[in-house]
Amino acid sequence: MKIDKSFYAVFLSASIFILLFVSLPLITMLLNPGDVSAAIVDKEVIKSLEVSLKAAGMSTLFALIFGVPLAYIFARNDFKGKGLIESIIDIPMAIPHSVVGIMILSFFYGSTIGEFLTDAGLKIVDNFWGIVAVMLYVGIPFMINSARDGFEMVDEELEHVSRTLGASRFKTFFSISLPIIKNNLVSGSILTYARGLSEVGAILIVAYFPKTTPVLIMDRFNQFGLSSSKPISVVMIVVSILLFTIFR
Amino acid sequence: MKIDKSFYAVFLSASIFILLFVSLPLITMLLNPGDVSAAIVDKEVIKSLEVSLKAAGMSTLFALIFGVPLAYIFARNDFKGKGLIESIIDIPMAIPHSVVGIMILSFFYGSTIGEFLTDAGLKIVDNFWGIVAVMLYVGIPFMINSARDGFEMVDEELEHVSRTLGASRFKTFFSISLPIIKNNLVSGSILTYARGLSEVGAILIVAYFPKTTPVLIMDRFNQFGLSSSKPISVVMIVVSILLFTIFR
Amino acid sequence: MLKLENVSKAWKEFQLRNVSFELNDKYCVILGPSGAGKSVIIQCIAGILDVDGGNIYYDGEDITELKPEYRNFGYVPQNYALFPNMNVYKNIKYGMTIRKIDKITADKKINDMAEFLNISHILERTPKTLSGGEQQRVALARALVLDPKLLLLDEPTSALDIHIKDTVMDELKKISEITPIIHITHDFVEARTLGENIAIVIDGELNDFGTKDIFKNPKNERVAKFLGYNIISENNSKLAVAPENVKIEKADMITNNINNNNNNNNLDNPISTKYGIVNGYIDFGYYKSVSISYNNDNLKCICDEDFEIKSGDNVSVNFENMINI
Amino acid sequence: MLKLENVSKAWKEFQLRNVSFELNDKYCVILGPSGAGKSVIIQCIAGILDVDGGNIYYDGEDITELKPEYRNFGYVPQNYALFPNMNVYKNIKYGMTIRKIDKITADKKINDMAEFLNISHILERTPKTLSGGEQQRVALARALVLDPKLLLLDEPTSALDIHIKDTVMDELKKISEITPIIHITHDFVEARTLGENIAIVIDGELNDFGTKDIFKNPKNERVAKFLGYNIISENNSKLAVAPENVKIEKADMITNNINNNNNNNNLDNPISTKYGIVNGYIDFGYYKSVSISYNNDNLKCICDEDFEIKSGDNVSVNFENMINI
Repeated sequence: MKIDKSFYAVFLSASIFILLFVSLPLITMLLNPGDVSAAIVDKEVIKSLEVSLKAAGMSTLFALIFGVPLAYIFARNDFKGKGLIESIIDIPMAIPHSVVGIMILSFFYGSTIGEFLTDAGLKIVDNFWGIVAVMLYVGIPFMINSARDGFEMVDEELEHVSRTLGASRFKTFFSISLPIIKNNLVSGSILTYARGLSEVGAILIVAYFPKTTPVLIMDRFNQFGLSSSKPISVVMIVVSILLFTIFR
Repeated sequence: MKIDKSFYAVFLSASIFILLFVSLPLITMLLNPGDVSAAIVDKEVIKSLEVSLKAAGMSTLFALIFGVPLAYIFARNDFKGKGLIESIIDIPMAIPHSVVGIMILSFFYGSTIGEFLTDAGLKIVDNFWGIVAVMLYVGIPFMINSARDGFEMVDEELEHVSRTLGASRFKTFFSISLPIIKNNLVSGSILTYARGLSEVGAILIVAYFPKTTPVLIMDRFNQFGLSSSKPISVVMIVVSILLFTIFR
Repeated sequence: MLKLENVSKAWKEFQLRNVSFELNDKYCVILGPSGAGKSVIIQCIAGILDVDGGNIYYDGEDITELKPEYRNFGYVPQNYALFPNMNVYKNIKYGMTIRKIDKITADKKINDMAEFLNISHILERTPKTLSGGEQQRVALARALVLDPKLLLLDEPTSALDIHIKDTVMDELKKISEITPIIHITHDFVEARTLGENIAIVIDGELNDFGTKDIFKNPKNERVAKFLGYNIISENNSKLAVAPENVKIEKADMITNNINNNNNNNNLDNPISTKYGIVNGYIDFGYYKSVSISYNNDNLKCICDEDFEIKSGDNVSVNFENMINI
Repeated sequence: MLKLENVSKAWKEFQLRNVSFELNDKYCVILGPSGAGKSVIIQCIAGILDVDGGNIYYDGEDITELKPEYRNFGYVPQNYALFPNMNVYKNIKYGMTIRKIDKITADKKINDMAEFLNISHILERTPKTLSGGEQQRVALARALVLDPKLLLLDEPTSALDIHIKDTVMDELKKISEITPIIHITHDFVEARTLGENIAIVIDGELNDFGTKDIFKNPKNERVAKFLGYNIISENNSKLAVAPENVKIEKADMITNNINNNNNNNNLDNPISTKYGIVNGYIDFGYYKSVSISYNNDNLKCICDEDFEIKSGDNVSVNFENMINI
């Protein structure tokens, strides 16, 4: 289209404003990181990073195993109540993080099923698996939505042809459907992982210990103020951005 | 396709597991809400809801005004570094919530621009506008991505024809492009609003006061334990789900 | 060979009702307008769709309940559906990999088939780099290496460039000498060129079944309409006339008479000369298709390329070879 | 009226090079294969695309830099681009709303135009409920109510059902009596039926410009190929022969001679009878298009519907009306 100066002037101004709003805090942070060298040898920081990365990885794995089949059912089947079930899956995105924590805690300490699970040895309070549960809860919608979008774009005829060529449903799913949506699975995993890694509110309630890095940052901020939490934050930013960049 | 029992057995099991995982904590909560009637007359609760809803609304409005033009530029233009800028916009989703808080705080109290803004009267610490800033920061990617997806699906020929019929670029944008992506704007707004409303970690750091409901829930949990935070959580769940349902 | 008995199926907006026919191993074309349910028939035969009622037999055996993976019917959908995550070689090998056929046998089969279909040079390419015609050959090869009992083709030329259609049809004819083919299409040209048996399906029902002659002798009004015949009501009976059997001549000389209703009526009946007015025409190069207003109806007729005509012209109309329907 | 002078534009994968022509107010068809850059030309004329070089004049005035909203050229894209957020009435009114034309005048214009294009009954409907033909009329109405200086049509019939093409073409002809039309298409039939001026654009270049006669007399090899002519090399010169000018006859009687190379050579040269082998054919109903192997080349020829032929047949080949290119 013809370049129209006033149109672009207005649109560019708004765009530049929002870009600065998002990037300036990040740039400021990276330019004044504080004593990062001390942070990266701080044992508590290292331990917290280990917990964070492992728990987020575990929750992403669970999301893949349990979320992808549901995504496939959403993409391939129409049934009564499908809309309702799809909204239920989106609920974790709508509920405040502290409420998610309260809900998970209440479930394990206030329902028959929850108490049964606790008695069976599934401890969540101040436990690694509590962190995983929270991360899975807040991250699962991202995985399911990504995978569903992927499956919806896979031409069903590919699956039909695969079957006429002699492949069972399972074989077709693993040889055709899954490999084709590889990119969606990767981006769903990144989103789920990032969502888990970034969570603070619900984790503060369910499992303050073992401390994840975001919890540790919160902790240091409360105890020692801004300057002592900045270096760890910078480490965390670098880790997050690296993970994002590598997997994209 | 032919029904294949073992295939569906496996897929349904996984799906049911994840559905129960998401819905059981919610159901448990709603079935054992505690003393909700006391919570809904609690002045602190009412005040916090007011703060939460208003701040989330304000941040959504800003996201619309400043995010939609950028989304339009993303959808209609190809330029060098577009991929990089698109990733920058996604960064708020990747960074842990407590780090977001630290970043925003550091920006206002550690950069020239930030100090200039503070001197100019833009206070954020323990201030309503601090909450809005945090909510906008964490919510903006949702608005931009929704709007961009919408604009990308609008046939450019519609805009071309509008111009040959005598409409300027501005007129075309407001009469054709925007109305057509109405649904994307609504869903982008819902996501941005929900993301803002649910934030805890960053708000705890930037603006503990005035307390938003999620912060109040956290507060009550820390001071009085699970049972006293449950009723407020139930109120918050109902509010969140109602907002989601009404606007969908 | 293949026999459908009262097959019914409701699927999305399509409704198939009591379709029965039996095929021998001639080249069989199922012809019908878009949306007639042709794809539903072929997917029921392939086993991809469950039938709601009726039975499908192959060589006398009831295969209605058999899963598609046990039927060994080759299926080539309209868009060819090549697996985008595999190169051409692996696409063709897919069925043999599942059957755990050893590499040497598989390689030999693939190479023979690739040579037969002239795709040896593209075995390493990925599907998205192929032209439509190449994609089709790969899809055919993928089905044929399994020696299917039957090859099911869904609109095989609709995604192809017009220039290669004749080559493709010729290839399909050759393949039909190895494997029986059921080919669905909405295209009369394909049906005429390839069909030894032709089934006409309209609105989910089988309307006619036979050889090419069914084009010359439409069985009922529906078929006649679908085949582009003009339907004329005369003396309480309905007649079908093919466009090439409507003969027109310019009637400039009698224009004045036509415009004068009295005279027109006088002229029209006794000496049975009929008149019409040209609505428009399409110049196809080798012939013109002219649309004529005649007795409040719209007639199509075919005339010579050189026949000079324009909208609004008056023409005399004569019918040859009228068929009672 | 409209004049393009050395217009060049690179846009996505298309490259337009130094296109110049001048139009009078006859029905003008720009004909070319898909991907030739035809849409780029029309979008440059509409002002939607900026030209990289060259100038566009309208009635002597240089409009190269004029924004599209000030040109008042009607533009109807291939998919009609009706505004989905407005009903038909509001779609047609859009341009008048922008021009702030009062409601009474606007209503009258819309009603007149709706009657002319036979869409009065659908004014309250939304675009997505309309058939392709209805959508097209609405798009035409939307452009025409503004009394455009020029109407630009991008492949106007490509999205339409074959059965209504003749009616549509007739309507376009009528519209061209009110408003000059530039119509781009890849379809020879449309160009033949409608074009008073025809421009042939191949690979972003103007290859020929003139009346219908350019079909009978291709200017160069590129045009001849595009128009489907057979290109034959003989005595170091290239000749173009239209498919209908390749005459074939069955040569069963001399098959043995042909298979015998010695005799064949003897036969071939002295008495100048030429032979070919049938590769395949398409039966179009009114005629057959036959593809023949001849001197390692592939010839297309057109023959009678009744001419019985099959792949592998030997035929004698004769050329009429050969054109030097």
